[in-house]
Amino acid sequence: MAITSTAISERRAQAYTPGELMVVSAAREIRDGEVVFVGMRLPLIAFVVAKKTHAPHAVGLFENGLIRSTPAPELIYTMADPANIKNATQCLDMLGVMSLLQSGRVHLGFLGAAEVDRFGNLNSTEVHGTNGMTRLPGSGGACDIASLAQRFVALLEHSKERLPERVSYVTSPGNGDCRGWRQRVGLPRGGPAAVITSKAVLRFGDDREAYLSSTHPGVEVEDVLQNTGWPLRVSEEVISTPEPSVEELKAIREYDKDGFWTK
Amino acid sequence: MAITSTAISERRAQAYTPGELMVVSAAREIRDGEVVFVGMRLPLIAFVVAKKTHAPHAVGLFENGLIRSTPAPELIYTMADPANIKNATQCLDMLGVMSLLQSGRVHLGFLGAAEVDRFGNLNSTEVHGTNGMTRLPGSGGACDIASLAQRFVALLEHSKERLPERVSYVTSPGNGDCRGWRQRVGLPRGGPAAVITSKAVLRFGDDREAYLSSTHPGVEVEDVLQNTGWPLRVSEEVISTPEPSVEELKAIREYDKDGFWTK
Amino acid sequence: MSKLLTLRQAVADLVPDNASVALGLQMEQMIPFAAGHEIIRQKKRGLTLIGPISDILFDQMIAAGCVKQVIAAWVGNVMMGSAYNFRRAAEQGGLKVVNLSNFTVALALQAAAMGVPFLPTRTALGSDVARDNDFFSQIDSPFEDKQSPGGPARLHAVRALNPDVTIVHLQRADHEGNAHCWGNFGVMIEAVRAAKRVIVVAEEVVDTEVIASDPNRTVIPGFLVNAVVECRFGAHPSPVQGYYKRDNAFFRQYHEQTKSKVDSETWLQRWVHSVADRKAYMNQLGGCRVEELAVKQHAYAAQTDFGY
Amino acid sequence: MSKLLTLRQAVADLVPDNASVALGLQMEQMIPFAAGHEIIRQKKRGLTLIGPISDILFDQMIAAGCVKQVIAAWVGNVMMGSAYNFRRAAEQGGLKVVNLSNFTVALALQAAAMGVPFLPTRTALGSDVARDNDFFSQIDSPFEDKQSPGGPARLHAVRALNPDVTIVHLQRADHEGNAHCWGNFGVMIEAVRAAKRVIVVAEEVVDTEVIASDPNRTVIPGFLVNAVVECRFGAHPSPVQGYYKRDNAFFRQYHEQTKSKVDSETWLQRWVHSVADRKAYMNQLGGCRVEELAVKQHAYAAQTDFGY
Repeated sequence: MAITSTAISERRAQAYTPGELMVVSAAREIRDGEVVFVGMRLPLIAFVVAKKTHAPHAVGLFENGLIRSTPAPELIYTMADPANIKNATQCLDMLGVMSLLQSGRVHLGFLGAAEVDRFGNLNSTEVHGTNGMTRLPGSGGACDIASLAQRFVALLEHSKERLPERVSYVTSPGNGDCRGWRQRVGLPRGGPAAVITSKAVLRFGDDREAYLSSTHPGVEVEDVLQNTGWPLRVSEEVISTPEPSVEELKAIREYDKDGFWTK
Repeated sequence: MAITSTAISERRAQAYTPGELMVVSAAREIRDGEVVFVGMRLPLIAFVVAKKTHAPHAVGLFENGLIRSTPAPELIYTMADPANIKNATQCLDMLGVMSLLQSGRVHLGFLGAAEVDRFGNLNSTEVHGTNGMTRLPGSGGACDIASLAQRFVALLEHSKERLPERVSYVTSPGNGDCRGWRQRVGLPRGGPAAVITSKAVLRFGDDREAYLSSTHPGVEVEDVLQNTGWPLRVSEEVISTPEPSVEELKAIREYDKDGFWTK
Repeated sequence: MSKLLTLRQAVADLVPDNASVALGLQMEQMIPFAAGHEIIRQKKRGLTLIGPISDILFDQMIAAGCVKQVIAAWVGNVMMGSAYNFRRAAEQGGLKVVNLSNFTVALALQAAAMGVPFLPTRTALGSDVARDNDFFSQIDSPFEDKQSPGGPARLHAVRALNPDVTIVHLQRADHEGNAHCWGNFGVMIEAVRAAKRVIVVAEEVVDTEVIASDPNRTVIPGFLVNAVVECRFGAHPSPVQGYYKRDNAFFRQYHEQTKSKVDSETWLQRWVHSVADRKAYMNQLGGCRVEELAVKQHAYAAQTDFGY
Repeated sequence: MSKLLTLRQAVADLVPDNASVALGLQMEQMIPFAAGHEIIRQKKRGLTLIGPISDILFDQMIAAGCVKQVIAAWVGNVMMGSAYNFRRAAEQGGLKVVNLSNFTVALALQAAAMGVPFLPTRTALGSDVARDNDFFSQIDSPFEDKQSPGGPARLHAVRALNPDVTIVHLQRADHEGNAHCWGNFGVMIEAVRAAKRVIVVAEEVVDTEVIASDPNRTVIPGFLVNAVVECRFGAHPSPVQGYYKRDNAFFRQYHEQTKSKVDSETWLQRWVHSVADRKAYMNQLGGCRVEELAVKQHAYAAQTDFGY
């Protein structure tokens, strides 16, 4: 990441939206040549941005059964949009791509979530709060990606409600409640590498607990701490999240012309 | 079978080879509309003959992953011959057709074997005789067909050596050693329906032991008994194997023009 | 043996009350909306819906009162987020929801397709998806697992799931049900093999020779199919590769127009109950919209020779 | 990133002595004879061969002394019966044979492809195939099996099998290894996903656009492939749909010409050692024979539109 952020700071960008920063931050988690399980919504764009900038050899897997080694030529709203299928590398079935995931061939997976907790566990099924139960759409492939990818990255809005100390339902297993938890329950590998929020990027220490790694430009550390549902540890080297480069913003805006996902 | 053999006797055929009689006898085991796991060698032709005569709606499954609802238009030597693939109903993979077999969708499977025993167990792996071990090609899909089809039919040359009381290696499970054996070992269904030899057709009683059901035209019961490796029971209604009809012979000979399989 | 039926006949014959119905199996593509709407019009009750993600069709069938239970990984509006009728029904307890993940939906159907009582997987270990869920059971591998020095691998067994009916929408089929499909398959092939009965809804019913010309494009062999229905635009607003695009505006409008129970009933009245069939639905959508969704640039697959 | 290599380079780089090599995976079609012959010429030793049926290629590699072990369902000459070198080696004890059935070869590879230590099946229960065979273990289903009132279903667990190298012959690939194949697939797709390394041998290396024009025809994504080799007629005498027929006479002649060890050595000398590569092999076969095997009647797949 160090090299990338140096390169980026030289070509500092103009104004950008919080969504654009999240997409760019997600895109930068993709290393060139990696196999990425893309997931719905913002990651659909993050994959395109990565392909068009620093990771031209990344390969995208989509849970509907699609593999792409070129970015979709135009904006897609779902992974099965015709533009994502035409000229795909391979169209197969869900078991095919899930087999590649389960056998360890996927380096990185992206996930959205309604809640993310102190140990990087994700909830996208049901939130039990003071107003009773709120039903969410459910796992989709999130549980599978969190269980089986070599690492995963979560994206969500930053608020105290969405970052509780403990999620009310573990849809997608993170680090459980301690180091060694994943191995104990039988998960073969993986775990959370980062949580990209609308205010900050959290990463995970050797003890598998989240810590504040960077705050987005203009966001104070105190703001992040007050809007997190547990006493969030702060890295001694906390930095400002690198801003989008001109090139990255161009990739986003050429693609998401009306800002559907990133406005 | 009763209706079919009446129909056949009206159009009694001219001379035919033992191979032709075996193919026709195998073909007649296929009922119209059935799903048949075809297997290598003679059954390749039996399926074609059945399709062209009494079972036009039979569907053939081939272990390489092929499904055909029309007979191959010309002689094939293996199930993957281009003529068997062109205009097939479906070309898929082995797991696909084996899944159909395992889930009980296959009515009938055909098998060759080096040895068949008193309870319809088959050996096509290795024969342990007085001259040591003779290595044969192996199961192929035979073990799977015998395990999983609703019923199976075996074809082989009739001799004392090839019809021992107990096969020296159970490649393909028949009735084991008694009624109830298949259920006890966990096989979900099935078992042998007939053994078509070069001299006779054996079938299986309620106790799951083979008995002589019909002898081929010109073959004495005594001849069959002397060439069988155990005291073979004889049906009270033992009949002469119905001869090939003109139509059936025509179907064979139009197809296997040089008698490669049936001479 | 032609199996051609109208959609009305196929649903009447093959989808009884209380059936478990798998549909929406190719994920966001080729969702059998026309078939789902016919089920709503025929007032089927007590259904169990099975599918990985559904993308608003489940929500419509729930809104219409057809559904007792959902076995799925995700129910919502992929582009827009939540689906309100599903959410209401689940929160108020009127709907039983069995939560699976995409992979475990696929494995449950594949186990049934393969004729085994379960398939093993490493997914969902430690998650609440598997907790108190009778699709899951923890087992150990009977083989030493060399990758984990800690002993035998711990696994989830995922129980087989046989739908009573699987409904598939795809590009073309012949009158016996032999069917071509292209694009992503999702869990469609497993769901067809796992099902007791299969309805194939095709954009076009074509000559058997067309299907037979490319047996590798065939995803369903006719002998597994009970009914074949020709239904142009039957997957709208979801896309059918080579036939029409995704109608994104329709998904957005559905999201906006179904926030309350009353609004959802109005929506159903307009788009389902008051249209007799898919033709009437398309008329209501309007020629202009239909034209907009049509293929603008053809992209034909490279030539493939099955000759010899 | 082009992965184009000559067959010589690919075998030298990717098939070390003592490797386990899966090949002949599409059954009687598209057997990678050219690759097998190159392995023989390079005098690889101690190999474990993996494949469902092999149809004389395993016999040739055994005759040449490359092979320590065979994991297969069937080894012989499909059209003619026994293969003599396999038989001799197995009978005289020089070759270890692990007997599987076709289905269990497929399940072992599929388990590896899926990343689980085993897959369950109902096949081979009560057979000697499973006896004293460490690919099999008896297990009970953890779920009640409603089909058998006698209690939980008894099953075989079939152990995962990861080949070191999988070698596939098929119709066309691009330089990155994205590959089209048509005809029957056998266990090829599982074997590719299960393998540590993959060699794709294609009749034609084509532009990426050709492969990308039909992603449903793609059976191997390039990121799983280590080497791409262009080799016309590389599967002879087995057939390649759309390229050449099966050379039945060649299989018959092999059967007649390899009954003894000495005869087999003569055969190998003639068809393998004394030809430098596939081109020389084809020259020896002769233009007349090659012409005879060529496609006589083209049969193109129906048009398929990926446009939108």
